[in-house]
Amino acid sequence: MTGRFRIGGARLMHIYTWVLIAWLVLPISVMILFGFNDPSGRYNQTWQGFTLKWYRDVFALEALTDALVMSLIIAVLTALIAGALGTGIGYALGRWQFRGAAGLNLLMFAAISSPELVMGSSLLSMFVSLGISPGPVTITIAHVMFSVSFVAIVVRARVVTLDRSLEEAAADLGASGWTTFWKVIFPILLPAIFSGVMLAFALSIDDFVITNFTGGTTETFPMWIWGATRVGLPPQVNVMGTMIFVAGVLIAVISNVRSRPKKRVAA
Amino acid sequence: GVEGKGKPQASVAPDAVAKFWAGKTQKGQLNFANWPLYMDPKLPELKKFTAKTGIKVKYDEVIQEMGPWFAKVQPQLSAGQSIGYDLMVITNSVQFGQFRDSGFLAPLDHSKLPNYAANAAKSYAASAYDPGNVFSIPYASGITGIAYDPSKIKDPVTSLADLWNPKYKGKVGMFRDLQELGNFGLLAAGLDPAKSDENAWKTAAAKLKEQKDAGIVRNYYDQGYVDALGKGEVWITQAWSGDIFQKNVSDGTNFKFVIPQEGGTIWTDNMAIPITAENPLDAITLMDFLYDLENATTLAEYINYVCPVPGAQAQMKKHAAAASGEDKDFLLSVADSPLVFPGDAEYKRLHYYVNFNTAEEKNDFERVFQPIVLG
Amino acid sequence: MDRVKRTLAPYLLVLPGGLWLVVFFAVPMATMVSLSLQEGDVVNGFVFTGHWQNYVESLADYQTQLIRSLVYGAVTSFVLIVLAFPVAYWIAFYGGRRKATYLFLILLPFFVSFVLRTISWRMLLTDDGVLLHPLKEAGILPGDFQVLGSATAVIAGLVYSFLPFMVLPIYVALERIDPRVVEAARDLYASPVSSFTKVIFPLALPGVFAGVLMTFVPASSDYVNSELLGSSETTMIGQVIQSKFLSNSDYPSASALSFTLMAVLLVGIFVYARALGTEDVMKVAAR
Amino acid sequence: MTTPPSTPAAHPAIEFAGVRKDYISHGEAVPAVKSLDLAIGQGEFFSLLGPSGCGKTTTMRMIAGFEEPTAGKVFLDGKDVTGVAPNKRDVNMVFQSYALFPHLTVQQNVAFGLERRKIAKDEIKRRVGEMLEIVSLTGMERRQPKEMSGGQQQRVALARALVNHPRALLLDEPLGALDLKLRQQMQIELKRIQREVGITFVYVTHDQGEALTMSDRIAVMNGGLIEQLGSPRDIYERPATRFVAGFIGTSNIIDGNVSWSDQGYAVLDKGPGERVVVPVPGGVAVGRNIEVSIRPEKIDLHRTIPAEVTGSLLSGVVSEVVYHGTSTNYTVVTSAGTDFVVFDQNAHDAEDVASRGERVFLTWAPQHSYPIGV
Amino acid sequence: MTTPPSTPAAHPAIEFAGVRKDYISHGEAVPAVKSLDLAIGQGEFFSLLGPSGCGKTTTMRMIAGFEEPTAGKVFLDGKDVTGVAPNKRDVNMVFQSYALFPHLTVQQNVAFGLERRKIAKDEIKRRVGEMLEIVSLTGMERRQPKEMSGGQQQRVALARALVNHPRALLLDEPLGALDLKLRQQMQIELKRIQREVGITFVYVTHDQGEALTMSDRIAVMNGGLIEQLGSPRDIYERPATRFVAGFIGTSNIIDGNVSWSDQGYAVLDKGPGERVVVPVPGGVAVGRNIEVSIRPEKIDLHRTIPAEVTGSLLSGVVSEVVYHGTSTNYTVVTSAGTDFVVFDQNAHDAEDVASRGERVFLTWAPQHSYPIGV
Ligand SMILES: Nc1ncnc2c1ncn2[C@@H]1O[C@H](COP(=O)(O)OP(=O)(O)OP(=O)(O)O)[C@@H](O)[C@H]1O
Ligand SMILES: Nc1ncnc2c1ncn2[C@@H]1O[C@H](COP(=O)(O)OP(=O)(O)OP(=O)(O)O)[C@@H](O)[C@H]1O
Ligand SMILES: NCCCCNCCCN
Ligand SMILES: [Mg+2]
Ligand SMILES: [Mg+2]
Repeated sequence: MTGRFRIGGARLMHIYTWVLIAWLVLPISVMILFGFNDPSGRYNQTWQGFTLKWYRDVFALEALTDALVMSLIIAVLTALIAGALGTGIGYALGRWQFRGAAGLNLLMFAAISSPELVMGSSLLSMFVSLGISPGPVTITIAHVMFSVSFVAIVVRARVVTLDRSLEEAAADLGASGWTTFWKVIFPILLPAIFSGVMLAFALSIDDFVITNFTGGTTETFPMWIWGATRVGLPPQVNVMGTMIFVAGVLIAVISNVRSRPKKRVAA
Repeated sequence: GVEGKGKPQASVAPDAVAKFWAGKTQKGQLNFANWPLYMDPKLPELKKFTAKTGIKVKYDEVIQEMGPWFAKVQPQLSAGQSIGYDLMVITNSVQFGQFRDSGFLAPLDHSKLPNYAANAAKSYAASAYDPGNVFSIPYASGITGIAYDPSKIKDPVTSLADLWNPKYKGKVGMFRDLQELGNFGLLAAGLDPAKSDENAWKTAAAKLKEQKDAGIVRNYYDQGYVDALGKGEVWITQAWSGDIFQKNVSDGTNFKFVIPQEGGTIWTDNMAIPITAENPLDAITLMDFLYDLENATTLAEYINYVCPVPGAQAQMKKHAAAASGEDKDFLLSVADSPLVFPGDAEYKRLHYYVNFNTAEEKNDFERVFQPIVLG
Repeated sequence: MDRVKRTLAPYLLVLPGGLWLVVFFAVPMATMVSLSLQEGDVVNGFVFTGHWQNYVESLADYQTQLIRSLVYGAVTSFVLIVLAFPVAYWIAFYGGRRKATYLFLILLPFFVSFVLRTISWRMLLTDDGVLLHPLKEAGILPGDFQVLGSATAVIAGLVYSFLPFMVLPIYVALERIDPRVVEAARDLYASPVSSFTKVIFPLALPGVFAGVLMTFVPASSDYVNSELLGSSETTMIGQVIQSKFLSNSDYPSASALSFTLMAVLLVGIFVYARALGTEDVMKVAAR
Repeated sequence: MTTPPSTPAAHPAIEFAGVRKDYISHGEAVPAVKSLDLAIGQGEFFSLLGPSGCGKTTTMRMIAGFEEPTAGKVFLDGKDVTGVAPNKRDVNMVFQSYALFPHLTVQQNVAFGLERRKIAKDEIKRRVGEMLEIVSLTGMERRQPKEMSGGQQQRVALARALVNHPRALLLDEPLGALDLKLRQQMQIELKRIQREVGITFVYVTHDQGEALTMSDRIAVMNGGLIEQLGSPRDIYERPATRFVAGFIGTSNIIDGNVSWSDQGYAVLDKGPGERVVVPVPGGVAVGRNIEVSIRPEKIDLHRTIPAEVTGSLLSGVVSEVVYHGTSTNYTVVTSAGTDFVVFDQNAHDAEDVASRGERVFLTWAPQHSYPIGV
Repeated sequence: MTTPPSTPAAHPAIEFAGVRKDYISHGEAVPAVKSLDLAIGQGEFFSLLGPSGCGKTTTMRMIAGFEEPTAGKVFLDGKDVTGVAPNKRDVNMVFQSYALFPHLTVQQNVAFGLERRKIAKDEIKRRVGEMLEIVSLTGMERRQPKEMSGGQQQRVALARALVNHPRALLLDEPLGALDLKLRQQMQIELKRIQREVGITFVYVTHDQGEALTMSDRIAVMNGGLIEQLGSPRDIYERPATRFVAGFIGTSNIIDGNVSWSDQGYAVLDKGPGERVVVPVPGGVAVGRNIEVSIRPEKIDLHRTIPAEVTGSLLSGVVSEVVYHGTSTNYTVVTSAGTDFVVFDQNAHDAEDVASRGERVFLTWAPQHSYPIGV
């Protein structure tokens, strides 16, 4: 498309895009800014002066730190378990046509499109009916449940584009089925699996609704914030939020830079 | 002291106490679930406790409202699993009965509570919700009244009618807790909560509905009302007595708390040990520690809630005498505060919670008021 | 032997994950349905009595909230289409080498906890907050001016929360349009406006549909936004369900409402998918 | 060619007058078309041929109006169309990938242009029906593009353009996406349709064979300039430059100093008895170095030295013999040092004339030596 | 051919004995290869040619071991390999899309097969180095496949297979993904490499030109059967069936009743003075209907009736003249009723022999009439 086929002006849309991005970033910048605020009382509400003390004391609030650690542990476990289970599903669905595949696809579609609220509450119903006590384990179970489909979809998308002749080529060159999988298929799928695992991690660490239902008294980072907001968030929350934000952005940027293909060398 | 009336508490089996406490040992640590704004954030009493007993306390302000707290821990308790807390502060509301009747509370071994026996106001033992303090001893009592921001509301606030004042449309806060909400509806309708029946509830609900439909209510709050008041979202709100005091101290605000002419309610928050607690002995040790005269005094000085230890008033005055300047004035004002040591005049204006004799009654009550909050 | 291994392989691979989904997704749904037909209370326990009045009663009490939620969800999706389309369009057709960067910027909010960014909004917009307080002090706004507490505030929050979910699918659909198709339209005497209405927009429709699918369900069933940004006038069904489960321990009627919500949304999706050809939706949604 | 003639019928369908086009890339002007003066006649099948990046597409897009010339003017039917938007130009384009509207049926695709021009419904229906008949797609009106084969899609693209009766049809590598077989079929189809509707076709291809077989005239472009403009036969047999000679088909090119020149002929001496005879109508100075191009099919290959040679003669050794069915191709390393390719049509004798390693003699008539740029 | 001979040296590289292959599709057996008896010699460049779906790939995959025959046996180097897994067969395959391992470098790709066979590191290094030199990729060891051009990738695929010194190399349309120019380059490369390493190549292509130019022998398959097996020249000049005649290159086919037959020749009478003369070494009964195939390049085209005709003569009207550069193609509608295509190499005279609509005469020598199936 050249510049002349615009609707109402590309420039206008360009400006608009930036306005929208600014809107999206606004609360984030507020969050970051108020991590440097020096409020006098319990409420980090109005700007009262610059300080770095919250960065020094990030981990001073034991309960908040515990909640963050809890979130991280659950997210790592979720990422690993959902990564493994989702890879299995994704690979099988992408690689073979088998009886039950359609049902499984439907189940995954349902799990992805169900309201979180309903998933959380139904899990709670079940735990209550079975007398299973909510806690870190049930949170992890729930997180794996809602993220496994995402991992599966990411992996499947890669598997279907996998050239089937690669497997044959490996066999042709003397590789057994097992060797073919570990030497050829797995390394090729690895980036997709990694994306899936990162996605599961992100979904888990951010989840509030389902955790709220399945967590009992276990406090994760979002849950602690939800509770604390009633009486004012301590600036440490902003600092931790900023740290998670920066870490997320860094990971995204780095993996993006790494996956960018090197320039193709002409013949 | 706080009294209540109603059916006597179903007694526990005589050997229950012995059975529960048999073989329990101190672990040197305990997890304490409390409400926000219920202790000096520097936790001086707990530090003192740790220094004295070597027991470390993990203190979490995780209780915002009774309903959610009960709902949160209920599945764990009924599964017989630890909720992660050894000590919790629960109000004498509907949920207290649910905790009690579900068998979720550990029976207290009063032999381990000598300070309590020595210093607590005697009337507590006669409470309707836990006669004989079988499962709980008070942490503090408090008054539900009206708080407002005098910088926004110039007319003096004296009556419940102010919560219905269309002038404050969209700036009025009410409690989400059905008991609290229902009580004010009843009081506004000129009815006594403690003596109310279903008809009374319906009248009250209609009154509350009117308030809501007129767009007067900004929202129904749990402990978050303090934040809403601070942010100017509400100018006038149902409130708990000590919170406003603490808020003013910590944030330099100047909010006012009043007990309305029509009366307010009085309630008691109680320390109880969940039946599945892992460190009950440590917990009961802290319970008793807080009944030490000095500790009870400093706690009351900070939180400004009704102190269950009558002797604290004198102790506070002693503290005042030892202090000087602003501190002295401050301590004196607390010692004389009717909100901390209410006199008969106050008690006359205070009402007790609605009392439910059966689960159905409680359900009916909820069905009447719940649609107001959620609607 | 090899052949047996080969036919079994997919089942073995699918088994753990599939089982997980069945046990922790499908079974709970069934449990919930069962619970919704029970009677009793937390203290004395619930028993299955086929008590379908749970549905009748909770719907009678909360139909306003249910309808309100669907309306908020629909409005949110609609506003999202209007807001997201130009952005997606600009990135797809003019983003050039920076497409990825722009998309990344659009996704930035996801790197901040959902709860935290909603709270940040509340903090920004609150009646005496950083934005309004100075304006009120300066007398530019009346003292009782407020943004929060209104339906607008809640929908704005929902729009904010789900904006990337609308931008991305529309972008993907637009990105797939062969620019030559647009040139072809111009070549065939279409004005800029009619090449948009006759070619670009119709071709972006699958993306718009996918966007609606991805935003309508979570927006209608959200409770965080209305809890933090709304008032008693904006209560959504999610808050009701949440309260019934997590404040009142009224599991049967909470389950009934939950299931009703799910059913309404499913029927909605189904009708919607039918209306535009199921294939397309599945395809777009499966991406 | 700067002022177009004034009588309407005499107008060329398309005219470029001193056109130049620079693209701006990273702030720098990249010349895509350097200088273009060109008139394409009414009803002509005109091809643009040239290597990738030579400016063919750019030229085409300036006709359609997707790009504006940096300098110079474009005329359609005698009217200056500089600055006129594409939708207001009476030419239509057939895109390489067809660019069919994927959301519309065949009927709707073909009707698109007519609808934009607010033609009556009935009339549209009639014209679309007619057009679909011409491209043999009657009965497929309600199909979607994705339900059709490549060849069928191409015909829809053609119909969609032709139905508007444009002054000219622009086709930018319309067969580029097809496989060989389909491509050949479509070439025949295209030619047939052009004959039938009789409008100007401007055709871009990078396939020389395609250009040679289909065009009335060909412009060979290189680096933004036209290197040669002429009939297919002109271009093939009388390439104006070495570039054209090398680009169109296979050429043997040999150079050398003129050792003798008279009566319109020059001779390059290539060792004992070997020589290249070249017609030089304008004459050429002895001693001058000239390049000569000889097409492989013009050369005769002999196993023994021919008794009487009227034209050129070179000897060499066969290094490669490739059987192609209709012909056999020999690569001969000549004593003169250059590799010669010789095509021998397998016309009468089924056996090879020579085999690998054999010594052979190459002869060709004087008129088949074509001196480049003399 | 059912029992392979026993002395090792005498073994064909690959042998099919009574092989049949059915695929099961929706519960029904679909025959892909119906009956195959075939021996491919050591060091041969053997091509399988045929229309899409004729069973080429299936045949290939049975050699590699990706499919097992439904009936019959496959021998590699004299050994029955039925039931032997692909990784245990001493043949290697070059896939159409190359199937290079995208996560491995060139070095690692080429070493893959050797590593599987637990060859010593040093040895692997040496052999990979050698192989890369043969395919001219020295210096590119550390590149990833995606950093290479199509042609380079193809050479990696070749090296990866060849480095294992397989008994035979199977190439299934290895050039299918390349554009024309690259394809032609790679044909030459492939042929060079095969000459250099000297192992058996089994080559699948659907491009007849490719098969004709590269192969030692060609099997033309159709519908799961071999229609003809022979050298490129055999197949082109002496097609065994009408199918082969039509499939390989262009053929003019005419049929008629034998009106005269003697001394190994038959004549089909085609109207006053017109006739087709056909060599029939075995004789043929007068009155019998036979089909005759004539290659377009064998036919001479005359504007006037030739004085003396020793072979066939037909007259007709030119319906199409297409200039191709090296040749001009004429389509002639004969009085006998069939369309004839005639290729006239533009060898000596640059002008067309005839133009559209002109009446012409076609002649060809008796030996260029090829009777099909007689
Ligand atoms: N939009 C553009 N911006 C900058 N340079 C361009 C642009 N379009 C084309 N060019 C450059 O202009 C020159 C001519 O391009 P053009 O597309 O006309 O070539 P072409 O002859 O059509 O080539 P091909 O056969 O590869 O299609 C090339 O060098 C190309 O790189
Ligand atoms: N896996 C399969 N299942 C069922 N039928 C198959 C299968 N593979 C091939 N066939 C069928 O077997 C026949 C031969 O297929 P094959 O792939 O060998 O053809 P081919 O000659 O390689 O064709 P092409 O030139 O198109 O590659 C075809 O009719 C094809 O449809
Ligand atoms: N900030 C402490 C407030 C304690 C309130 N608890 C009593 C709630 C009565 N419903
Ligand atoms: Mg081009
Ligand atoms: Mg094949």
